Amino acid sequence: MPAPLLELKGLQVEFTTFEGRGVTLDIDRLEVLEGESFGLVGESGSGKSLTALATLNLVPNPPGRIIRGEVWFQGRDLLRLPPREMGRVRGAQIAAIFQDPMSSLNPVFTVGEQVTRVLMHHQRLDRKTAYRRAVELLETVRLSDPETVGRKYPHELSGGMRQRVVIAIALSCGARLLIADEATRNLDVTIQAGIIDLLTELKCRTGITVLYIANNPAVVAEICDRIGLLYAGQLVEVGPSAAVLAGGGHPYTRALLAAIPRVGDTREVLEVTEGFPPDPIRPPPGCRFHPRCRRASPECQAATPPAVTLGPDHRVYCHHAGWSA
Amino acid sequence: MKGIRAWSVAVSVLLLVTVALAGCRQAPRAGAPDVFVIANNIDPMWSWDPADSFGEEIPVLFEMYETLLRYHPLQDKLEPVLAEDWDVTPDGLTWTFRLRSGVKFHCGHAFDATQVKKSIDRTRERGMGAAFIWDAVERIDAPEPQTVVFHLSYPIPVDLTVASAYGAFMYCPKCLEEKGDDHYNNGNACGTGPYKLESWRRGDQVLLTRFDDYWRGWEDNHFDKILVKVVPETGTARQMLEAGEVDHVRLLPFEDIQVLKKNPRFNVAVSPSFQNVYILINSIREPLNDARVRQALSYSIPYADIIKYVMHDYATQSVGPVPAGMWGHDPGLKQYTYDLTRARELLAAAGYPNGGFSLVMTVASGDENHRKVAEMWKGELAKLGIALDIRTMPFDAQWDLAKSPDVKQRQDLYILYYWPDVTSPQAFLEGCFVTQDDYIIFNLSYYSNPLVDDLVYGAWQAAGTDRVRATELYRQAQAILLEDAPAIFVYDMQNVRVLNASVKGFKDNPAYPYVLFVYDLYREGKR
Amino acid sequence: MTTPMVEAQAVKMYFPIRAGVLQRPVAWVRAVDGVDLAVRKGQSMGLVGESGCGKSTLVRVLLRLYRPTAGRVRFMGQEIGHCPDGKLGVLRKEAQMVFQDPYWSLNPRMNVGEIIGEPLAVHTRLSRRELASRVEGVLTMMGLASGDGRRFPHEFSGGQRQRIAIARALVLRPRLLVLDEPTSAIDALSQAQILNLLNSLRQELDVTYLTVSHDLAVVSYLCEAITVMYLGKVVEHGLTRDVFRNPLHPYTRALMSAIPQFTSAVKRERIVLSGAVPSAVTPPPGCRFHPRCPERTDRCAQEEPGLLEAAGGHHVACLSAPVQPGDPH
Amino acid sequence: MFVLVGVSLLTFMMTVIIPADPAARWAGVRATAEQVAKARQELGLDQPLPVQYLRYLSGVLRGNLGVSVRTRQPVMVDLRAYLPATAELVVVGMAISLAIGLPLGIWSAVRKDTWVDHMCRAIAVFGVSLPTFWLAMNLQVLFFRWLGWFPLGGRLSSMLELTTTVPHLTGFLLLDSLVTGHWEVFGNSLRHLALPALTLAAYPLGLVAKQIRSSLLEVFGEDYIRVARAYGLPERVVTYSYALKNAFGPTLTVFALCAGYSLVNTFLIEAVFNWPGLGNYTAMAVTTGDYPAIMGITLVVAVMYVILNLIVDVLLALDPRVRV
Amino acid sequence: MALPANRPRPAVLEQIRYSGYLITKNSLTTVGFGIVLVLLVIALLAPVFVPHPEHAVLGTTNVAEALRPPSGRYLFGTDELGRDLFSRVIYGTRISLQIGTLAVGLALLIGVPLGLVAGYLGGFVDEVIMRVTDIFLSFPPLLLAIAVAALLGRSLTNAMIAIAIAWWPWYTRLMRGTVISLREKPFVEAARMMGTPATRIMVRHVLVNSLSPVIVQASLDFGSVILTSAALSFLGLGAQPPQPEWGLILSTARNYFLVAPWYSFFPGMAMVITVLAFNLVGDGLREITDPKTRRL
Repeated sequence: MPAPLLELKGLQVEFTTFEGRGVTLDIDRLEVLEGESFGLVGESGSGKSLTALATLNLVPNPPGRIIRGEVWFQGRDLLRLPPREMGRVRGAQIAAIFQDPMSSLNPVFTVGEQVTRVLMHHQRLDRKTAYRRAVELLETVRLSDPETVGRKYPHELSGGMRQRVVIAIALSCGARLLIADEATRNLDVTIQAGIIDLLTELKCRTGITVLYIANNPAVVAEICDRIGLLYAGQLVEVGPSAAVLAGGGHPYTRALLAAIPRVGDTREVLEVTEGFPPDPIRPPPGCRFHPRCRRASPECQAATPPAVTLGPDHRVYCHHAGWSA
Repeated sequence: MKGIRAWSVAVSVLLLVTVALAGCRQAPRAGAPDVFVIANNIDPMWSWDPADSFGEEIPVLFEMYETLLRYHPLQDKLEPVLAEDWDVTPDGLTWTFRLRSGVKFHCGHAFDATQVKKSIDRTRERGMGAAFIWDAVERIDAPEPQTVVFHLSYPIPVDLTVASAYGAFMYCPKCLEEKGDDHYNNGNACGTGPYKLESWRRGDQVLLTRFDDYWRGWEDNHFDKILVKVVPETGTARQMLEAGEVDHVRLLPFEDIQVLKKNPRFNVAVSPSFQNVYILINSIREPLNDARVRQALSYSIPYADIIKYVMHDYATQSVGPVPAGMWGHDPGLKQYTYDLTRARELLAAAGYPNGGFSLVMTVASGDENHRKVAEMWKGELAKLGIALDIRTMPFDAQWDLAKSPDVKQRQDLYILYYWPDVTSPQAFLEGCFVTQDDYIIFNLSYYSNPLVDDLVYGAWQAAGTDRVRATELYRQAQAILLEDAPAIFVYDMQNVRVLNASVKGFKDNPAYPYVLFVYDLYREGKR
Repeated sequence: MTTPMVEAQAVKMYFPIRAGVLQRPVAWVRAVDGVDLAVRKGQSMGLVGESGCGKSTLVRVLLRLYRPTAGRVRFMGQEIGHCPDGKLGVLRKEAQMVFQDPYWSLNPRMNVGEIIGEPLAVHTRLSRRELASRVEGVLTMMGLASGDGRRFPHEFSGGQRQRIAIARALVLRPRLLVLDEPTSAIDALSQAQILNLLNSLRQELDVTYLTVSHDLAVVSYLCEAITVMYLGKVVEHGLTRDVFRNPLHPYTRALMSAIPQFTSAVKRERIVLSGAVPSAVTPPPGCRFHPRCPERTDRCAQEEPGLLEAAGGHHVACLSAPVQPGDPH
Repeated sequence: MFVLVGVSLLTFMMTVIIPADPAARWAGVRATAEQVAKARQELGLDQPLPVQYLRYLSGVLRGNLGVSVRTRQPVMVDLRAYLPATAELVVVGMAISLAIGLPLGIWSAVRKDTWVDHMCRAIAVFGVSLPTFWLAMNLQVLFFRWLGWFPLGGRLSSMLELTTTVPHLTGFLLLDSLVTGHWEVFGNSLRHLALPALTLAAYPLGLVAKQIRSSLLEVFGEDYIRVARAYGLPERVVTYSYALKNAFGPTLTVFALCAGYSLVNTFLIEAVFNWPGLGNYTAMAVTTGDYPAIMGITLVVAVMYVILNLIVDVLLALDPRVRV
Repeated sequence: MALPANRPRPAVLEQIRYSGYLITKNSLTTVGFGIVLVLLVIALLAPVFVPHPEHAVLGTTNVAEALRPPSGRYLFGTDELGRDLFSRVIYGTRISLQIGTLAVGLALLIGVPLGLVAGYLGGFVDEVIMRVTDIFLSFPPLLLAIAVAALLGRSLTNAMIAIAIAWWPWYTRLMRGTVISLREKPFVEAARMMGTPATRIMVRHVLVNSLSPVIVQASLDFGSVILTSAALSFLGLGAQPPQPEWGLILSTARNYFLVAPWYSFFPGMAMVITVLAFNLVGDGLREITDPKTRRL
């Protein structure tokens, strides 16, 4: 098994608002292996984007604050790096693409200019060389007529093209890890399919490690080797895609899989989990899923569930692990 | 952050440079012409045509233009200027003036009888400003180059008329013939006076320079130029005076004058004036059409306080409409006092024991003294149960309102600052109190009394030949006016002129308000 | 055949693009460009397509939120496309809508009771007490507490708000309920709750559903029939199971192949479309899908395919599709 | 264009509803009823309103704004005489406000919630809260009365004005004297300009600082700035290049607003500082009820303001976001 | 940072507490609110603690005591007619708050409904209203106020009307923008869908949701309006003597500012404090209501 490229340990992020202060993100352990595709899945508000920001040490402060934890990347704890060093890691070592390509691009510069600037900064290229390289990159992300596209402003491009530009910027410095934070969220399915194919292809070609963040397990199921599930800021299950999606692990995983309708489904009634997602500022104590869990017992409320190994590289955080329907 | 720092440095440097520049004050240059600088609170030149001028222009015009005679009211005598002497027929209808020879206009044309005739005829024809002073003149003849004869339709004192502060200037008619009738109004001037126009900028300044061919000639100590700067802020004007930038400020608040008086660097000259202040009462409106109510109002003014605190004792309470010092003034006439008890009795007699009505008083905006008088009076009227509604408005608006065709629109009380054109009681009594039905001049009381009309016009006809009779008729008219009280005669003003102490030779002439006659002045020492 | 609940005939909806000093229209966005559609009484119809295909515009025309540029719209047999606003009483009472965005679909300044009670206040003359009890009844039906009526929308989660929106739509007991992406903005567990609720309500209340969605899975779960739109046109129409089992239009096939599936082990053959959706201002000539179609022929660029029946009730607008000859729809 | 016609229509309407009778004013103080009627005819006031408006409009187009009642000069001539002094004041004042306001606002945004920010915000909010004329008087007391650094008012010392003639090139005394090498005049006029310009700058300074701060903060909250940081672009590039360019749009709009405001604010400042400009002229027109002058100024300033806004619109249209 | 919005929020009382929290969170805003409260109290209680109410209300003069510098007897000194400046400045608070309220209120009364109608109805109505608004907006507000006040004649009421005439188009424009963004919101569509009459939609759905930016703007304008009315009075176009209006006092004080600096200092200071307070409140409100600057 390859070594972890990225490893989060005991990461806790706290948010302060008027209503109070709460640990919004609480991840015991999460590793992304060299060269793999890792899918991090959770509802909006489950803390998956926050995980990405914490990894880059970009949690907006205030109101957020990383209170403890370590982020190991290539043998260094990113949270302890001086800002200047961290700036070099971002972009050069870890690149990120976000869900809304429009707001990720600066509206007043041409996309070519934006790619060029990052290249100039990271690879110390002069403007001309950087621009040539930028056009090449735009071609790499399957943009037809990259010269023309490079001269356009973000708003003149369609959503799919913008996302490709963002990917080009992310690739521009030869990063080892690409964090794709809901990169296809607001795109149509046909466009989304194109982007996913592009990412898969780039991964094959460059061997880059991808941390894929999505709210729909189906999206990552197709392309990821391993999957982690988040619920209300806690990691509930992590393991190989097939094993996790088989649905034998955490009650939340089961509930989620049962709730998602599928094409060609013959079920008359979807299996319903009662209740509502918890307030991220005031999550329930113990296992955060326990108010909605059918198997909940007093200990679920009392204590944070331990990691239980279900199979090779397959962990579940549940007091009743191994329970089956 | 580098950018910010660079900015801050640049800005600080800029500020420092400005401050440094500010530090070095320029010293006055040597060998510069000696300029007499006047700070005027308004643009003095409303009208450039001496035929039309009826306002604030005379301090400038009198430096450029001259009249045939000049009146010296303190000695009550007329002094020859462009005319050397004159006589009148016993019927008072024919006046003959003999002119000075060798006088030239600024343009180089000679001054002679034809020019006098032409310029007065033109003034009469235009009918603007104070042209009415020539109403009695039937015809002017110029039988010889140095002789002018006035033929009148009824007798008036033409000697006083030709010395009038308004409408009696001798200007060059030839210039107009050559350059068009609008020549003067386009900002040009051509007179016989000691100074000629060099340049002017509307609303900013007028610069006069000496006329080398002036008939009285030039000696060493005359001023070379006169600069009239428009400085609307009295505070600024005072500062300029203190900084030695100006020699004279036309108008200063008395509060400032009180301070300057103590400073030996300034000369505060106080002398009697012919200016006075009336409050004209709308005598055709309820309840002011009752003379008792008007008398009550006359008793309600705190005369002493106004003179002491508003005028800082640079005024005296009026006795009648004709100011003290002018012929025709009679100190023995009735004088109202501040007496609220008496006022209450009169109001009660008229049927308003507790007041119970309100009055609108208009005050020209910018006139601080009038506003103060109004505000002080308001408090007294309140004690009588009369509400006073003070409305400050531009003079023109105040004027329009007073002459509004809709009588109901007109104000109840109009505070008027008045001064004479021709130096005689006629200016006051005819201007403000004779019946003015078809058009109103200054009779803003809308007062009409045939008896007063007869007395006033009779006096004027006698004035040229029988001063004693005229004086008596004026006295009778004033007595009626005081009893009828169409106006409140508040105070007679004094002229207070503030000059830099280095300026010598100043003698105020109340017949020509604010005129300095700079030719007579000279400088001793530094400004 | 009975009168359809709602029916569109050759409906076009163009929006002007204004420019210049005089703000004259210089071009038109052809959001809906000649659509025929009929929803039977009691049916649950799904309208699918990607963003910009005109599906949202179409339902807004059907509900007369927009006045169609051309074509006819009938609601329960009554022409509503061009009649004056005052004559829309039946439509306004019998057709209601649930919107995608659960945050902005409820007036933040009104409490839940007022929100749900508003249709009653507009259309009926109920007393305050009756109104309150109707509101309470519908709240209970939606699985909300009766005390929730006094609370404000921001106090609820997305799923709960969508229930409130449904309650508002159903309080008048309408005959037609239009669901515009009813679950796309809420979490998966709540989505299941809502979908189940909608399904059970339909049976309970005998109401016709017209669901607009880009999520084929949701449509397949909720709808009996399905209409696929592309760039202002209907490209395929049929019973859900027929369309899913046997998609006839290349676009439908691409759409279905792009749906993410939980089948990671077996890599499916995905049809990836090239390029982006063309602008609705200048749609391509001929078949509007031809520039992106993997199966295009030369004919496609010239000839515009009509919507023809391929099998019982299964229509398609494609020149290459096997259709029954001589039977225009 | 439409707006300009509307502006002229509105000003015309104002001239119509003036309480005073222009004909009576024109005819003079001692005019008889016939003379007034004649004046009315001469001025075309007996015509129906639309005709009057068309005459007014064609006059305006030919640069005829009527004749001032007070100065008896065509208003246009007066304006031409007074405008350069005002323009100089406004330009210098606005320049000061930008030179100080921009860095202040940027600094404030970059150091949000530090003492620097609080201080900058305090300066900004004071700037927009000070009554102009009061500030003017206090500056006079401080810099003239107490420190004696700057003169009290006017554009040049009167002595200098008499002894030196600077060629009239632009009407901007500073520029004219600099170009022609009249150093003494340059320094002197700079000293005269300092206080009024500073007073004028106070309000726009505060507004510009406030605006650039809030625009910047807004931009800082945008995803693309976060993304730019995620790509490791240095903070300097992020702030001054990425963010600032985005924040300029609204600031420009506010700046135009400020310039319009300043143009009118000079009315008060010039009155206090005795600055021989448009403002002084206006203040005088207001005190004397010179309606033709007031309306002329209103029209001209409004037109200038419209043009200014037009320029800003054009500049804003250079923003790629609005380009379609 | 997008925190989920679906977390249950506090109830109405909590909302008030929440606003209170936001107000107190920013110390400058707190100061602003505090000053405004104090000003209100001063304005209401002026007759109770002012030594010479007659100097302010009636304008009674006391010339023997003219231009006295500040002392125990006259806290702010006296004016040129011997009136107690402290009393006058304090009473001026009333006038200024009145001017602010009435002028802004009038402008809102004209501007808000027009903006609402223009924004909601759109089309021809919108076109007409906005063209008229544009014309008014082409005048700098102070200039328009001066011109209108000069036309209407000199009084405080006319000055307020003039200010309202100069200000309403800003509210129309602001309101229209907000309304247009709200018009397409689903809850408005829902209301139209269910056949709610247009007037009811405009009032119950659109108006109530579009007020907060208007309120923010109004509180910011409160300060500008006080400044503008002072400027008008300064030019002689506003309050009439002996009203203790700050601008008018300053205008008179201008004649004495070198002889009696206190005369202009105190009314000016009062005005600065008032305007400053409203600006702080406005800025604070903007920060509270504007989600973009909100730190959540």
